Amino acid sequence: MLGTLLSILILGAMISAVYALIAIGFTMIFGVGGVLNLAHGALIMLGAFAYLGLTSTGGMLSLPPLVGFVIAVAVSAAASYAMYAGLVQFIEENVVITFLATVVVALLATELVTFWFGTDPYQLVPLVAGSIHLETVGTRVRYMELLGFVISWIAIGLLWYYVTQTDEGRSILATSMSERGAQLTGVDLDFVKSRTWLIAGAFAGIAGVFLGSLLSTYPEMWLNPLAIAFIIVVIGGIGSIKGSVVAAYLIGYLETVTIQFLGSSFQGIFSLVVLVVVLLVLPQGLYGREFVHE
Amino acid sequence: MTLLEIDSVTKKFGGLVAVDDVSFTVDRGEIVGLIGPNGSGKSTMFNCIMSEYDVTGGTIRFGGEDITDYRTHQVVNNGLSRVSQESNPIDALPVGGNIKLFTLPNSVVSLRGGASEEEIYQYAARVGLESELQELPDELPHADVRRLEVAKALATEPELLLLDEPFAGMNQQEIRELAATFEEFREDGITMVIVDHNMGGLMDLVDRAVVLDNGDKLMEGPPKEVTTDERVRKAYLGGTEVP
Amino acid sequence: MSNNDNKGAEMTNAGKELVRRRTFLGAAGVGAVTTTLAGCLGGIAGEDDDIFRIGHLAPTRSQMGLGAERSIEIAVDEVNDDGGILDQEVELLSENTEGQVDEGTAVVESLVQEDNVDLLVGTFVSEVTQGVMDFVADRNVPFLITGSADPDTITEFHGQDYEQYKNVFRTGPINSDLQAEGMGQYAEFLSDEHGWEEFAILADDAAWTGPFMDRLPDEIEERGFDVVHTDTMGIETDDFTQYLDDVDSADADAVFRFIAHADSAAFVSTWQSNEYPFAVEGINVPGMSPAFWDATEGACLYETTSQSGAGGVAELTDQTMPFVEEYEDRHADEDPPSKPMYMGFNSYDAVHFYREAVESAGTADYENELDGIVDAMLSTEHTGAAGDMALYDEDSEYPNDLQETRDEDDYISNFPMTQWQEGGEVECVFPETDATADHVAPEWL
Amino acid sequence: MAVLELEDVHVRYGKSHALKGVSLAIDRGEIYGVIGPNGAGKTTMLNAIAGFTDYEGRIRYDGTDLASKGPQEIVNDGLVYCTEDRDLFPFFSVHENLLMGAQFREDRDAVREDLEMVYELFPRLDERREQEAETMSGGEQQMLAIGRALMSDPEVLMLDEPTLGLAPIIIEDINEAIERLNEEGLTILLAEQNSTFALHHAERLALLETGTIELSGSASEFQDDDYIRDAYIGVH
Amino acid sequence: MSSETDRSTGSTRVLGDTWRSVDDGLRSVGNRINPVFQPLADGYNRLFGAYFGEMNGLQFLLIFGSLLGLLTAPFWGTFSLIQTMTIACIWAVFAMSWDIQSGYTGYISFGHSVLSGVAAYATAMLVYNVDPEMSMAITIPLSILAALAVGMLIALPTLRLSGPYFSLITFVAVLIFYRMIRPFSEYTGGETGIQTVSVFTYDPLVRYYYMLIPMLVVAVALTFVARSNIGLVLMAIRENESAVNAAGLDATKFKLWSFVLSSIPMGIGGVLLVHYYGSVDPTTFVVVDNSIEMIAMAVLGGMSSILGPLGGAFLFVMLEDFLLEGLPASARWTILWTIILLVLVFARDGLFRKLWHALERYGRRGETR
Repeated sequence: MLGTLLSILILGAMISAVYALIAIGFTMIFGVGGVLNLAHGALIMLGAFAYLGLTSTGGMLSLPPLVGFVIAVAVSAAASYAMYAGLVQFIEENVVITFLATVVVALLATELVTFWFGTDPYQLVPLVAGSIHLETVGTRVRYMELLGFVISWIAIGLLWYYVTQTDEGRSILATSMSERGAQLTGVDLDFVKSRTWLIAGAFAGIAGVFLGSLLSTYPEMWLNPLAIAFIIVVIGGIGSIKGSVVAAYLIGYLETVTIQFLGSSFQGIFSLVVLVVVLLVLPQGLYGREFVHE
Repeated sequence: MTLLEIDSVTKKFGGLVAVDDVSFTVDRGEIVGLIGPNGSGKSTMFNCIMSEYDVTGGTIRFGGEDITDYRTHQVVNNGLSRVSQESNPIDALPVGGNIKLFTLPNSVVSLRGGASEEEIYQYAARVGLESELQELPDELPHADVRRLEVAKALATEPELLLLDEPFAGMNQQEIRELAATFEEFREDGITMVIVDHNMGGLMDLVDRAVVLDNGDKLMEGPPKEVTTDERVRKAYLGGTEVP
Repeated sequence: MSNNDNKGAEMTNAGKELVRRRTFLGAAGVGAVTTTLAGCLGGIAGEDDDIFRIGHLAPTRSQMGLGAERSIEIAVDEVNDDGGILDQEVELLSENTEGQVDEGTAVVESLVQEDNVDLLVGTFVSEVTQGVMDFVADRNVPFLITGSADPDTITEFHGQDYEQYKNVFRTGPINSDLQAEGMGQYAEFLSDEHGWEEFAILADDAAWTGPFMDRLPDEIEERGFDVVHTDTMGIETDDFTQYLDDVDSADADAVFRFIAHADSAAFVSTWQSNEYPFAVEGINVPGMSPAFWDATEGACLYETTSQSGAGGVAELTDQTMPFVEEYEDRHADEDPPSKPMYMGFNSYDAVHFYREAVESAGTADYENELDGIVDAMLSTEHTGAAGDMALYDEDSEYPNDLQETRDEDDYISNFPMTQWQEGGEVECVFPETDATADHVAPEWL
Repeated sequence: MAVLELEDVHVRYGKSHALKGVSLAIDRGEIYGVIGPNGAGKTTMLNAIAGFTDYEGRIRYDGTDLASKGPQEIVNDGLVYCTEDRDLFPFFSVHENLLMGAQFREDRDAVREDLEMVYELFPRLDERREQEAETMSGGEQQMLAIGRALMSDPEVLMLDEPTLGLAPIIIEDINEAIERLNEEGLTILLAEQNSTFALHHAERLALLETGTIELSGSASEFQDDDYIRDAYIGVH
Repeated sequence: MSSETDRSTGSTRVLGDTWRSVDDGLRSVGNRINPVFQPLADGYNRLFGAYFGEMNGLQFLLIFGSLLGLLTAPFWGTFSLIQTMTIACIWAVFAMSWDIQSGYTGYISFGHSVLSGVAAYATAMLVYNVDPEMSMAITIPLSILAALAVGMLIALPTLRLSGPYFSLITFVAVLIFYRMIRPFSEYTGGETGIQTVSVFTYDPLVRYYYMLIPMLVVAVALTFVARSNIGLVLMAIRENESAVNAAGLDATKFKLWSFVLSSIPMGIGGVLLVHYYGSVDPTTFVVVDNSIEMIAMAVLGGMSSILGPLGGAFLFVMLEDFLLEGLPASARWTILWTIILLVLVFARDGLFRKLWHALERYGRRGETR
């Protein structure tokens, strides 16, 4: 029993770290621009496929994994920015249209990737191979999972430093609180939004490479992570980075426990039920803030 | 005879007390001015009466009935209507359609209810909009949009009309016309509460004024009394020497 | 063919184009016309011509479906080179079912109603197969199932009302009940080879794995081994660590896993990078793809799967290699799959099998002489690329279903096991009569 | 010498004509008051200057046309706007809000000095450095808004209704601050419904009604005007 | 208008000229056709104008020409076309049902495939679990009721939520329903579904009318509702919910009602679909893609117009299953989604509303000259 608990503790932490990366990007874009970016998942997929195309041993480039990783993250970030600059900024004043357009972009991206890579799954070359056998706990942890955990926290830490300790980063937080206030202090909204989409895209790209390596890489690989990101973001409080991190671990552990004790048939259902309950009891989520009226 | 009774109403937003234990009454047939500097809690008070906000404490009675916990549409159907400070017509509907919306019965099975064209014409005519019925709101000049707001409120056949800064953005000529319209309403038996931050234009129209300052009721009384009151002067002038 | 005389010779040559252009009422044929507008439009009725049309159904976006499509093209070309079916030229109409019921239903209907196909071959996903069964039974078009192995497809249909479904046959693969027995025999083989006696079973939480979950534990235990752990995996599952941990803590020597969904790549990858101390055996549908080695970056080394045709690496009959080589010649430089895959073998064999049957019956006129065709089907014995083929008869447990073949050890031989071995080579490892290499245990064991 | 000039500025929202040809010239170092009732177009005018609203006509600051500049450029040029809604960052502390005002300034020493200046100007803010803006009273928020604007090192400060909804005692503080800032050379454009407040500070004023400047002149001219006395000073 | 042309460069002026000449051409064609149908349209307007809105000759031609086309399709269409149109009828029911709720109120639901899915599953599960011989006279009403009940179950807690939260939760509702199918596979048939539902008929001609007629009934009924006070209120909720309350109308009640109005035809569509295929399974009936496709159809035609989504559904299904049929699936979908994206960005009102307004313009000018 103790072994089971420990193994849940470890496995949950690994997957939660990746969830957190996805949710943070999603929540930042909502916080800063008010855009619910349903194409966020597609960026995850894009990161994984970019890495696949760059590094696969049977492929044309077969770059070293680390180089591929860096480029894949850059590709996701660039795609995210392109989506803002090429589409969203022209329609963002209409929430419904933007919302629907991002869904369509996600589906479009999926079809394009399907066109090139087909629907069958791929496995990525791991950044680091091998694993540790934790005999007493009764589980094994791949180095790749550990690396994901570490990189997730490094990324979160850097982001935290950026948005709280630098003027440039703080202006992102400031914009999420008051767009007009930011403009009044000389902040260029376009610049802030561009950076936000870049960061969100990069985070999605990192998550994509890890999800693609730990799980597998196929055109519809984004659907579940996106659904999980929704749940996390709503539970954590939409727009709150801290909320995303906390809720990511909450949901990550919930899923792990569900699989362990109820079986995977119930995977997902539990999180969804928790989500509904949170929305009904605590509509603004754990760290969402209720703004003063007027 | 008391129509509206505000009894110790308090409204807090988080730590901010927007309306603090305010009481006053409005009699049938009166026009009452609710005045005070901007931010003194007038609009909040209206929002509490209309149940746009839940009050933090106190009771609101209308025609003897406790309407504190009613929902907005119930308040309206009870005979209260409000013209808000911001004009928010539905841009996709012409003036006539905007008025018609306010005459519809609150029934999901009523497919063809609501005012007839003739009745809608009458509502519009009472504020002088009868020739603009087919126009879309965003094609109207500002003063007409304000008139449309009044016509919409009128279309709910209210006993008591709450008017929130009805004269905002109008020139003196337009203000005089609208004030005359309100006088006509009074003759039709409609009771009115008018919010304005500016006492000047209002004092000829109102029978009585209630002054709010910083969420507190400062005083109430006939216009003359109010305008000469020292506390009111101080509230308005903010301690600045009167030049 | 019944209305052949009505049409001029020049029209028959126009073939499919002609059919496409006619309006609905013309093309819908007797069914629609008689029930509704017989009186006023009686002159127009379904027509036929001198071309024998085969409708092929597969999810051709996936490698499995594409392989099947390419394979049946080869079969059709071979038949045409050899004089066609009953002297009629054979035309192949290949449709993509997307693996979905709605798409499958739509294409089957238009093949039957509009194109007047004489034979349907294919369907990979059980839902699709079962979704079109009623319609196909209603229209009596002979239908040879070549992709889905669910026994229900026979027992729940033919078993309930043979007369209704007698035009539907499965010419491959053998159904999963029989596959389960084969898997039990394979456990015996593994025990002989490596001394493994404790087995675990993990299966997709899906209908097709039902027979394995129901029968395989008994098959294993009957042979004196232990089943130390069984579990089902939700098909939304993409993280297999916990499942593999459980197998590990049950101290299994090998796990039989039955997996068909996309994440099977993640399954082997997790197993391989964590070097779990047990072998991975059973059925892995994506693992049948020749591209699986590349797709998993070699993580599939040592894993096995059973499949019709043994991945085209073993000479199962004298038909096998010529077919595989023809396939490789044609598609060497194209998209994967580079080999036919199991449905390809079955689709290829289905055409030759049907040809042999109707030629012995002397007719392919299913509208009038279905019973003759059915009798011929049930009495045909054919040597296909995937093995020797014969069907069970009406009174057996699985009417119209492919019979298993057995070798001298009584091992089922027409659903062989293949293993990914060093360098990305697929080898047939069981049964031993067809084996191209020994079964290899993972080096970390 | 005019530091800010408006020349025949029109603003339209759909068919409604909110600003109908306003021309103004504000001299360096003066306090210029714009008074008028609610909805007269005061805020619209400030929004146009600050780059938040499209307009026709010409607005020049320091001799350069502002038409092509976005709000952020205008702020960074030294024309700083303190809005009626204050637009603070509710979950930032007082200190962080103030720092946001100075984020684009290179000279960090000057920023530190200005910070001390603001805290000295508004001791209430000094006492509440770590408090979140959201939790402060209206008057404190107004001080913070002015303080944040000051941190951008403005040459011209536009204040929209700085006394809105404030207690008299707070208005006193703001009074003092405005006077001190002006003494130190800051040009202030003040829009107010509270005519008395505006009259008290401004050297020159304009009366805006329904989008048109009905009257402009010196403070003393305004005080003597009957129309103004009746309609706007209000207290009979 | 004049200021725009003043500022335009040479190339846009050429484009403008081209457009003007096309415009003139269309107008003169409109002028010639409109008077021919105007008398018919006038007759229609006198009888039904008050209930369904008035139209000019060109618009009359579009509506009644399309109606005539639909009713007579088997006499001129090919088999594939009819088959496609049969499916399009069902999807049109979905798109219109989605529209009366989401398009009108602005509360965008991503969960409508649950409603049709529930109806279809109700039919199949009654037959599968209760009584294989159960008559359609019982299963159909029960299934529609089931859709209604689930519609209420979704609507009651979620309609309190504002826009994006509402959409997310309805999205999640699909996932919950989808994932519940498997753990209860004993009753639901799991991922392979239930195959024992009877089809209405395999006769493609009869089946076409089985689908067409309910679709037309739903179209007429929903158009009637949408053009009534109810439609007015629902639209007002989208534009300004607080104004609706201020008008003395209970916005919450009307939002709920929109779900009722939507759930019932969704239920009808679900029943049609299950009897079309004779089976249910999660991927054909429930997946969130279905909901997104409904939305895409409504967007294509024009949200909040009922007939727009109807047209959108036909256009969408025609493109997917008929016009682009020869292309590989991913190319087909790429083209479809690109079209939808372009419509979202450049023609938010939808293609059919644009067409409708164009006809109004060309028809009206013909009259005045």
